[in-house]
Amino acid sequence: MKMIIAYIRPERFDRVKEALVEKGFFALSVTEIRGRGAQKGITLRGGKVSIDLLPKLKLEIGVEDTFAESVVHIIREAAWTGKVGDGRIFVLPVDFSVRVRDENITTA
Amino acid sequence: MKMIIAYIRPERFDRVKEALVEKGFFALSVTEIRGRGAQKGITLRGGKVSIDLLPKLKLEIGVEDTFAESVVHIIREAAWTGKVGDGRIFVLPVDFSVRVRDENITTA
Amino acid sequence: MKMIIAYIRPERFDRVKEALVEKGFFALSVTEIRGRGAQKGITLRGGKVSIDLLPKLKLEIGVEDTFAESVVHIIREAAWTGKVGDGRIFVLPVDFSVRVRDENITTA
Amino acid sequence: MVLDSGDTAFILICTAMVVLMTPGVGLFYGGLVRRKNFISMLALAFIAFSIVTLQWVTFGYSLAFGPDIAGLIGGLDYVGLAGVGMDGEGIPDLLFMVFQLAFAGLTLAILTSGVAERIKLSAFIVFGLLWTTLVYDPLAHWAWGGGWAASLGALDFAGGTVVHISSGFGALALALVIGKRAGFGQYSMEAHNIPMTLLGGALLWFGWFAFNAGSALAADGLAANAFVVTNIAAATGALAWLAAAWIKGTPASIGMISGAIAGLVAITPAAGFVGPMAAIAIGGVAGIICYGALLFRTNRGLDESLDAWAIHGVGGFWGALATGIFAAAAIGGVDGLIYGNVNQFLIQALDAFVAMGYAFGMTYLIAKVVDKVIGLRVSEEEEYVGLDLALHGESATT
Amino acid sequence: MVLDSGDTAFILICTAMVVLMTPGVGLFYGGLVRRKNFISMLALAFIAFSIVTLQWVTFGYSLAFGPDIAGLIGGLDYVGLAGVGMDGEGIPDLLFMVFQLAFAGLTLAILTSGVAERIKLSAFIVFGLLWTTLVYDPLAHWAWGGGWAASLGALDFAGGTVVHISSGFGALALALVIGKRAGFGQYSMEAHNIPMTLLGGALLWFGWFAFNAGSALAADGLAANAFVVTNIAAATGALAWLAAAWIKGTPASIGMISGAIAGLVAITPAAGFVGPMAAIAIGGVAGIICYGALLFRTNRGLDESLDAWAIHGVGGFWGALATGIFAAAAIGGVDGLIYGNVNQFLIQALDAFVAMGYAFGMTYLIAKVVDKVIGLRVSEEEEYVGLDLALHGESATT
Amino acid sequence: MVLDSGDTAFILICTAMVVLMTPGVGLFYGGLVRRKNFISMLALAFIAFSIVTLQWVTFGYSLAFGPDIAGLIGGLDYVGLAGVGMDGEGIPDLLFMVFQLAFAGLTLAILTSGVAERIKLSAFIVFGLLWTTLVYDPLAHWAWGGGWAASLGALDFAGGTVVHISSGFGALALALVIGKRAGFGQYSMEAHNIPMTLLGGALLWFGWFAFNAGSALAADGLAANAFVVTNIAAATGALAWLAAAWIKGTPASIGMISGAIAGLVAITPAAGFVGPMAAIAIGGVAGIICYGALLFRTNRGLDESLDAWAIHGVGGFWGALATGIFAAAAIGGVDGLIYGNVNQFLIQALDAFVAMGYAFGMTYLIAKVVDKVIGLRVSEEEEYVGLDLALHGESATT
Ligand SMILES: Nc1ncnc2c1ncn2[C@@H]1O[C@H](COP(=O)(O)OP(=O)(O)O)[C@@H](O)[C@H]1O
Ligand SMILES: Nc1ncnc2c1ncn2[C@@H]1O[C@H](COP(=O)(O)OP(=O)(O)O)[C@@H](O)[C@H]1O
Ligand SMILES: Nc1ncnc2c1ncn2[C@@H]1O[C@H](COP(=O)(O)OP(=O)(O)O)[C@@H](O)[C@H]1O
Repeated sequence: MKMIIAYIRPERFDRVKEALVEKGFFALSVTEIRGRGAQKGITLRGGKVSIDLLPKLKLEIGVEDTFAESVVHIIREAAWTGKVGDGRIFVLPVDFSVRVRDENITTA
Repeated sequence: MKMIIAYIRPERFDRVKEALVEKGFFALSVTEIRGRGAQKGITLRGGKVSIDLLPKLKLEIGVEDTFAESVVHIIREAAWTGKVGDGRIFVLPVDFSVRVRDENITTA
Repeated sequence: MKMIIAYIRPERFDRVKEALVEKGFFALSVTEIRGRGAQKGITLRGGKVSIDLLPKLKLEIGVEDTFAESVVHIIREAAWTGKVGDGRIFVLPVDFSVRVRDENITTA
Repeated sequence: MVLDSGDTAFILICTAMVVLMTPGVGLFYGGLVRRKNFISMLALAFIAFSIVTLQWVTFGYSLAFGPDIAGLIGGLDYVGLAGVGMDGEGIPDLLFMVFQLAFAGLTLAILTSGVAERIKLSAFIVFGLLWTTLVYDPLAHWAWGGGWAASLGALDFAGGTVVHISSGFGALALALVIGKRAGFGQYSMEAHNIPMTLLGGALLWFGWFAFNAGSALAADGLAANAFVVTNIAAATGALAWLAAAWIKGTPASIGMISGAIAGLVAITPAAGFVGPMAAIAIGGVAGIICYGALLFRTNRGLDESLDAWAIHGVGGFWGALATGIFAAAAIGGVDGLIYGNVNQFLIQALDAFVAMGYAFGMTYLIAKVVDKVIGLRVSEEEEYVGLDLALHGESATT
Repeated sequence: MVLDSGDTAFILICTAMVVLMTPGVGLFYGGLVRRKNFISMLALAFIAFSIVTLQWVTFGYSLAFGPDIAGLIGGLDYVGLAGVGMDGEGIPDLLFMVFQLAFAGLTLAILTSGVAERIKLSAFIVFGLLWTTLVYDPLAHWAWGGGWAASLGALDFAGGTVVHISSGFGALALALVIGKRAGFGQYSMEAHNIPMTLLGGALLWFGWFAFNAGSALAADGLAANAFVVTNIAAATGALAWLAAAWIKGTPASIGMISGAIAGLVAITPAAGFVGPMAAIAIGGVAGIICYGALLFRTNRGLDESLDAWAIHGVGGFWGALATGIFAAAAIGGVDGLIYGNVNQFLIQALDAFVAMGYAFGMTYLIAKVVDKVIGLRVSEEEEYVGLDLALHGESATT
Repeated sequence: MVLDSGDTAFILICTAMVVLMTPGVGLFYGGLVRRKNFISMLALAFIAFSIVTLQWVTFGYSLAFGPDIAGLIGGLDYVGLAGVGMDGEGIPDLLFMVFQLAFAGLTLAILTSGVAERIKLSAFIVFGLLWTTLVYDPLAHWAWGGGWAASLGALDFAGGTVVHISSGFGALALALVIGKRAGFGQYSMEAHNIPMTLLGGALLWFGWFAFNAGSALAADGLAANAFVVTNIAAATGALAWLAAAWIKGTPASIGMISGAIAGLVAITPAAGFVGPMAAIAIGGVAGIICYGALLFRTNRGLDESLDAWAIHGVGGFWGALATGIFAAAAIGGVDGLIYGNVNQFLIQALDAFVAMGYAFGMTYLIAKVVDKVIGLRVSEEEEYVGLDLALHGESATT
């Protein structure tokens, strides 16, 4: 199993969510975070004001190994604006995962 | 070492915390998140209203490899209600971990 | 690639951020969490009041493998006060990571 | 039949201040519930006030203040505000009408304590219209509209029985009919936004000056006395509850503000009859016994969720008795127990008992009927999700 | 030339209450925008009030209430408040001046709806000074300072045209000039803090009593009538919008409070001319048509962001007409359409049309000029980051 | 000895509005501290008001307004409010008493600025009772109770020395005794909820009308003048501070509202003595110098945490002098410096200096004694956790 961690623009969240649902990926967890990428945030009025942490959303999606790449692809497409601040997606390995309710253990 | 990531019902948090303490697991980090599982949230009044993201708590607990399964077990037991929305637990591998204070590096 | 997850004191955040920037590490994501370490939080007035969850900040920094140790080192140094509650840093393996904007895939 | 501009100015502003108490209750309650029901509590307050406004100007005022019928209810002479005009004695009749309207609206808002986080909006509207008609209007008539209590000589300066006993014991009955919140007693349901509760409390304290002093219906020495004792009882109530909670553990700010409200409730029937030093006693005792009532309520596992019973019900009851104890002829023309007038104390007790019994019983009945016919309570899922999202389609904060 | 202490007391307090409406608008709007512009909306309200204060006491009051010039504007006799003193008829002249100041300040604050989340602070200050001088002051003069509308017999008790049509249609013009918010229509821009909007709404409801009843300029029966109809229209408006939204889907609290404001707006010009039962009609219709206007606005993809146009503009227009429909000589000395006075209705319609046209056109012009000269709008990055951080260097909450 | 219903109505409402300022200060301060001490700041405000209420009605009022003893303090004739009744000249004696009570309570609340986020609740209660008795009551007596300052002809219309110099310099002394917050200067301690600070500021602005205009003790032309100049000074102060901060960097909303408060403070002693144009000068200068004082304070590394000194202390001092500069006989019967009356200016300066010295010195003494005997400050751990959890067992928001 993989844990996909995606940092995206908040205003793209609805679009990403719909794109995922369309392809049958329902489960996800969302956290409000603040962050910056390699660009060090945004600089305003010729450098007089610099905002280094902007609000972003962090999505966490645990998926079977085989789906990881396609989920990443879906997110990237829906989250893309082409401007600085679009975010980044990380895929982490998962040892195993269990559902609390039905005790149905999935190992991968 | 393992990082245990558990998404649970907020109202079960106290119970989970106590169960962990009872077995000697004190350390944990908690984040407020919103999420949905494979059930796509809750549908009200015959489908007229659908709430797709519900508040959940995310617990993160870093433990020695040998304790991972028992921590998962403890959480699952204490978080269980048997109804949709009970949550899910993921176990991720950790390369290494350090305590900021005492510089005591644990590798696993 | 590695995902560095650091739980630190909120009041040390600015210092940590600066230290990272100084060494050229700009990208990071921050989440407000509550947590406790092995010490079970803080006990006041001779045990009459015990506060078990204190606000902390969680930093997430995705870095190339080769930088992981030095980032950990930087954080630890800047976050250190020597008192209970300084926090802990975990380093998790990352399978791969993509930037949403430029589709430049980094695998490690 | 001549207007006094000073008195009119006073009651005009007082009315606006009492109206502000209703969103004040909404904030007070809204801070105490879980975040997912914050909007719901605020909306219930606004809706309570709005439906009572329409009920009152169409026929409620007439039921309360129309010509007395058998000491029980007012006649329909003022339906549609017929004959309620711009002139009056001291203040315009229309102004007296709207001042009283503000009381009626507030009372229904207080009652939402008993059904917090679980009532259906439609059911609340139906229930609210029935309740204000069948409980509030008669009680207002008894005390102030020339009903039996007034004839008997029962004293209720600003609404100890009419507003507080009625809403407090009504909330208890309502809570019993609707049942506990899912999960009550199993996990903690902490106040989610205490500063909002304190802000709501501040607006209540502010409005209460108008509530009590305005009940003099004139800007005079009696109003000043009511103002002063109101403030003293609030302050003493706050400190008494705080101290009691501190002795038992922690001086929580929720206790402090609850104590202030308890003091305000208790002084309400007495404000035009007792002096400043009596107010210290009334407020202080109110802080203690309402705190005790709250502990009793939680120990018994009763989910009268936001303690309208403990604070308004018990505090109002104590206030009614205290009026009979501390009344001083030098202030309001009537002596109480401490000046040897046992009779007044007995009248007060009788009045309070009847109000309590009537409010509790009738509320129980109305609630049962509404529950049978359309159902008081939201579905399990709606309650779990929270009324903000489930009913209003909104989230308090994003 | 003798002061009445009751009337003076009344208007003193009323003025303070109307002043409180300006931060009330700030809270109302601040809750509706995204978190990153919360402080901005509040600050704009304070700044609007502050700059209008200085404009008004230096020359604005004189433009509005100085000796009439050709029915169009006031002369400069009262510049620097020369001759505006501590005495007066009924109330001190200075008090009348500051009561009117509070109206002028509030009006500019309402207008920020049209430029929410995207206006430059410097541009707002320049625009605001021009707007209050070129739009508000003449309109106030026409209606209340002896201008042509007053001469014609147009009725505007408390500012239906002067305050609400002007700010509502002004906001629309402003929104057209400044353009849509980045991302408008592409992703949802939900209200980030609805309880603050409801609290703001509560303060507005509270202050509106002073706004309308105070416009009687005396604590008398007319003030009481204005007070009563104000409350009725607010309650009916709230319930009407709530019901309409419920039928179409969900009874959102934002709709409820918007309906209350719509009712308050619509009753504003009528408050001293119509009775309680007419107020039910005026408020109810206002709730429905302003809700319709909002739906129309969103369907058309117009970003008049916080609906000053739908609520204040359309509600004010309806109120002006409604005054001509429901006015009763028994209350304010003038009959309206339902009592056979077609003429009054036509005068009201004319007055409303002219005010609408003038406010819209002149606002458009001023906005265009300011936009050309210094630019109305922040940069794309500043808008993305949010005005709180970008302009004020602050975050609403940490 | 006859009551005026208009004046009585006015002061009744004014008193309620001044009472509301105390939670207003709580909100203002509560928004400025870190989240973990939000409840603490609000609770301190309520507790300050409650303990002063009890102190005032038992003996404080008598110390301030009892028969003069040597120009220094009032006699004990009014202990327990003996002889303070429902009648009076113009307004009831009881009403004057409670109006003054509201001032006393507010003053102690302002003082919490100096000990924010680190004071023990028990110590605050003890300190507060001593402070109001030993600092506030004498100062009130000197200025308004027939003490030496009044005899000398010092002018303090609504409390520039009594309320603001005393609390501002008191806060400074207190801050020096209790010491800096842990971590002060090492990491930023940003305001955690600026909208609450702005809301608190709005309530202060609102209440200040009552504070200053009510100090006329009648609803007359003088009250109207006080009202007008109060508003002007607030607006000018807000704009001046905003402009100054803008020039130096960023027009933060905290600066804007601080400027408004600075203007309000400075106009307080002058409100019944100066006219509108002088108010522009007084408010504008207040905005600038209080901003300067704040910069000075932070540069010096002083942790007078929420700037009661910079705003109330320095603003109050400037106001006292400004009264001596701008007073116009046409308004309050006394001329100031600009009308050639050097003497009045010197009296004002003397009065301000003595008040400053006495407040600072005596506060320092009381704070030292309380610190020695029971300790002013919470433990290091309690401070780290925050007073909300550590003392009250509560969290502001969940
Ligand atoms: N290496 C990283 N580690 C952790 N978070 C990251 C990393 N890179 C990007 N992010 C997250 O993704 C967000 C957007 O990143 P990016 O598009 O690179 O931002 P920017 O254009 O502002 O530099 C950041 O705000 C941050 O939250
Ligand atoms: N595959 C997953 N990836 C990320 N988060 C998940 C996943 N599955 C479940 N969760 C988290 O656990 C919570 C509860 O999940 P579950 O019990 O499956 O919910 P539901 O019954 O509502 O479908 C979700 O709200 C979400 O936060
Ligand atoms: N094993 C762990 N798993 C998850 N989070 C941890 C762990 N250990 C520490 N933390 C996080 O780091 C913070 C500080 O830890 P530590 O310094 O050990 O705290 P304390 O001194 O309070 O015990 C905790 O509040 C928690 O958020």
